[in-house]
Amino acid sequence: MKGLYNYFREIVVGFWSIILGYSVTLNQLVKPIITVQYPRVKLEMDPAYRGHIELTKMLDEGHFCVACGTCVRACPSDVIKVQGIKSEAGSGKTGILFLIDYSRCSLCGICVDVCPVDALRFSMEYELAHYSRWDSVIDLHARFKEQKVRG
Amino acid sequence: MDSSSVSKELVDKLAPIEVREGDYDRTGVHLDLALEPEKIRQAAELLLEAGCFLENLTAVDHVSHREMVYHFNEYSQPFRIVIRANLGPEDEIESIQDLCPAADWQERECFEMLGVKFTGHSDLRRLLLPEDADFFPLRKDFVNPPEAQAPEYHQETDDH
Amino acid sequence: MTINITSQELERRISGGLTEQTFWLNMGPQHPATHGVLRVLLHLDGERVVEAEPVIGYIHRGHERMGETRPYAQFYPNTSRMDYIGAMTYNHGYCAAVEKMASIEVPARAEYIRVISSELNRIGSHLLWLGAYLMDLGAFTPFLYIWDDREAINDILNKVTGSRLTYSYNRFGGVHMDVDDEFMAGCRAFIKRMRKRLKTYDRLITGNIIFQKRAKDVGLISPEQARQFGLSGPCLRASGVEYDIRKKEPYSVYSEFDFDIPVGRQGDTYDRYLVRIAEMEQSLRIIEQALGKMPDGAYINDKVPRDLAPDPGEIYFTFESPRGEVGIFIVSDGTRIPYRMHWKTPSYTNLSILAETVRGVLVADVVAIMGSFDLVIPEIDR
Amino acid sequence: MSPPPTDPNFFVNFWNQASYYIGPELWVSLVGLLAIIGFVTINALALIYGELKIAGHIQRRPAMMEVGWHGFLQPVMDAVKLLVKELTTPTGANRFLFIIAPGVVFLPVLVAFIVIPFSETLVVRDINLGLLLIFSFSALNVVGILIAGWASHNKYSLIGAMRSVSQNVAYEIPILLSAMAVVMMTNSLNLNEIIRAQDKVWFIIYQPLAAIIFLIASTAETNRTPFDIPEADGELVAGFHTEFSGMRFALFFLAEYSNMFIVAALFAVLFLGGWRGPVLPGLIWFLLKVYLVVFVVIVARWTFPRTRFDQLMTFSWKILIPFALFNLVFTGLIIKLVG
Repeated sequence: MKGLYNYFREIVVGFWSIILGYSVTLNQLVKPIITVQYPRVKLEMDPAYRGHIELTKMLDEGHFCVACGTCVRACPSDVIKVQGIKSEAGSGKTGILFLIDYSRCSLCGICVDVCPVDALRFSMEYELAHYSRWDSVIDLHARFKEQKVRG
Repeated sequence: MDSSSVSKELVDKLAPIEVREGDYDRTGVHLDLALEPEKIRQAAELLLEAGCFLENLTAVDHVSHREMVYHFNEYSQPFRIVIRANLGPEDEIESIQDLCPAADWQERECFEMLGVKFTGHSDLRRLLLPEDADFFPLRKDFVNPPEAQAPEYHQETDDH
Repeated sequence: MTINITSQELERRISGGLTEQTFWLNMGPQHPATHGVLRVLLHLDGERVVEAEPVIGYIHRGHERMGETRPYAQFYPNTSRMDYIGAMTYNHGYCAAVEKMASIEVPARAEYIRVISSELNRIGSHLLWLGAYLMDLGAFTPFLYIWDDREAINDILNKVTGSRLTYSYNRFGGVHMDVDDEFMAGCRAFIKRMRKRLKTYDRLITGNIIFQKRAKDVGLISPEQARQFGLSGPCLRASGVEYDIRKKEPYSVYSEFDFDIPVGRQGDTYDRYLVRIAEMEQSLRIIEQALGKMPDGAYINDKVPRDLAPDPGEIYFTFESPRGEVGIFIVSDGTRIPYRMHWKTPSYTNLSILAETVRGVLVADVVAIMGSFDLVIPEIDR
Repeated sequence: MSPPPTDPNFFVNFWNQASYYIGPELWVSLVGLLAIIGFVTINALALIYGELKIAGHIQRRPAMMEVGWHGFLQPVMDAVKLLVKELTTPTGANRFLFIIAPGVVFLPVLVAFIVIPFSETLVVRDINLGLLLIFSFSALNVVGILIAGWASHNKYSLIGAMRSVSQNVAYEIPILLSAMAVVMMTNSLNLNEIIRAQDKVWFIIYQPLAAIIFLIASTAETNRTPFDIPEADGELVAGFHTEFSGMRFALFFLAEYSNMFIVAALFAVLFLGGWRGPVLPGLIWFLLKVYLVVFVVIVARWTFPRTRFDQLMTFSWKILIPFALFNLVFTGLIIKLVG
């Protein structure tokens, strides 16, 4: 008798759960869409977003990098290559080459943390697909100049 | 059985080489026992019977010898007991796989990474590494093979 | 116990035809249900499993070796890559372990921020599990609903961490960036939204007759078995063992919050589902309390040296990731590079019980059971 | 060897003679066949579009939007893509069976369309055994699936095929039993007759239980989620059609969506009064009803998890068939008492 009761109970409860399921999906069916069509519509990146690194700008449109190499040593994945020359003033160096290999970067941000002169910051770049490995090597100085031209 | 009484029994029965009260706030261990490798199995048996579970099993390569480290813990009242044993030159120790299935895969991993041979293990094949691997990558004398080195940074490795 | 034959023999059997009563089926490493590169060899009699053997190691990257060749801070990004779904909890745990080792003070505010972000991450991980599990069972739609909620979590975390998956947000001695009122308001709004959504999931999934039939009494794990195999996390708690590192060995500031450890009754996949759903509710509770109690002050300890070199000694630190208990075993020899680093990850031990659990069940149940363990393959292979 | 026909009127005569023997039915059949092939294709494209759009909106996303207005031409582009794809045959497969399998699955579907009354007059052959013809030919479908799974030389395919066979055997019975209740009320297997019998009340009012059983069982018969265990993408990769590519795969697809249309059409005929309805012409009413049923089936796919194989069998043998039998007996009793 109990078995028979359970048999019918299961049918009724199961049927009701099916109706409930329908109610959820049909309810969602008439609600507005929440996705965006990516290449056509692009979302605003959050200011905190951490893309690959780039050089920060000084007031007089120069960069801060002194090619001390702290970031090179701190980087877990050997992403950074830096070269500098003795600056004309006589004291210290100025960076002339700053290469990053983005494909190996894990975006940990240690380089930004350790930089003694705050020469680095995170960029807002996120579309970084490329065809060759060489394309992932970015010359930050060239990028810096380009940005200056664009203003 | 309470874990403190187990620890007493352990100390009484096995006569450890060294007993240390662990500094829990710094090392996360309540009791630290150094044993002879032959007594490890007996100790594990005692602990498992008392309701402990095997938390972790690994080895440390001290270049001159390998040291086995077992962490046991308890569900009701955390009491972490670490038992350790210095292995001889053959790197052999008795398996505890049949006592505790949790040790099965951990022993296999320990074997392939550090070359510790677990005698009595029913299926001591390599687990994470390729089956034909003939090296022990977590030993201190292991050198990365040249093909495992990352490609030189500024080299142009254009694929097309 | 396990199938004690060589791989060549296995390959021969897999490629063999259907000439015998039983046959070998190769599930994975590319298979819709294995979520990554896990391979399970199934020895089938019709649709019943006679034996099963998981084959792992396809993406073994040697994190332990990496940990032994680079300084503590440089290994830190790796922790996100072990369990990319619960990356924040791994970041948190690793930082807490190293801080404990090197006796670094962490400001209270930083600890609260860490707890909030870890719990948000835990909810995100459980949500992703929910979607993937339902997809294993053949329901595709919940998978996209959970992305909606996960997106809300990611947006909140993105505002402070600047990243959406591998956060690298914690630093030794604190966190990378302070949180603002916008973050707090976002969290509060999320709690409200999530509680409503959990009700929707309840209507859509929990009571559904097909789901119940699929999940109940499948993949039973007794508490004794769970102990033998060293299970942890929701898989252990579903078997009725009340064991949660956050409660039993509280790290960070977890001891200051009031929350329950949800446990299951009989340890089937349905219990694992219920435990995870209940855990999401508990995580919401923790976040709510942490938001209320959030102290002012510094968010990072400035006095942490750049090159950490803890005193010689060793540590075994455990923390609760969304999948269970993670153990970090670090041996220091006093230099800036760890002498030995070992990670005991929960998915690794949880997977080891699979062969035992799936014996005698149907192929469809193998998928359901495997899904209910919440396996993250990079965490298994490390 | 006889010389070739020199009579310039040979072909005309031949045609006249053939028409004499076969009658104007030949014209109807030929035109009907072409119309059916056209309709099957368009129906499948429309259903694919509808299904993807409904799925998308259930999941709060717009689904395809790129080709044509709101992605309207996407199914066409997919069809073109499938047409130009390479036809692969796996090593070790039984080539002959592998090649004919999609045809065996697809052709019975075409036959079933012959007797479906789209409106009172719009039916290719209005035969007396229409219902029986549809049932018998849709049962052939499973032979094709078994051949496909067997010939693929793939264990996943074979498991899928085996599941499909046992599923079809189990679910034919409740379908027939529930349809039989309607047939008992109308005393006819002619679909148009059945519709005519519903001039006052639709049979869904008289036979709600049979309607529900028929809907569930026919969903299972067409291998749709939650009963799609022969395909079961989470377990069996893609089940019996794992190894099929290009047009062969497209034929399985066409068959699936056409089958969906057929069972929905049967449901509309048996329980919703077919082409009956006020104001609008019969064809519109018929299609409206059919696509309403299809909509219910599609939403089910995007709502529920998949049932397990043994539970599916249990469900049929322990719940559907007893209830259908009970319904049949009950109907007979009422007819005897009232009529």
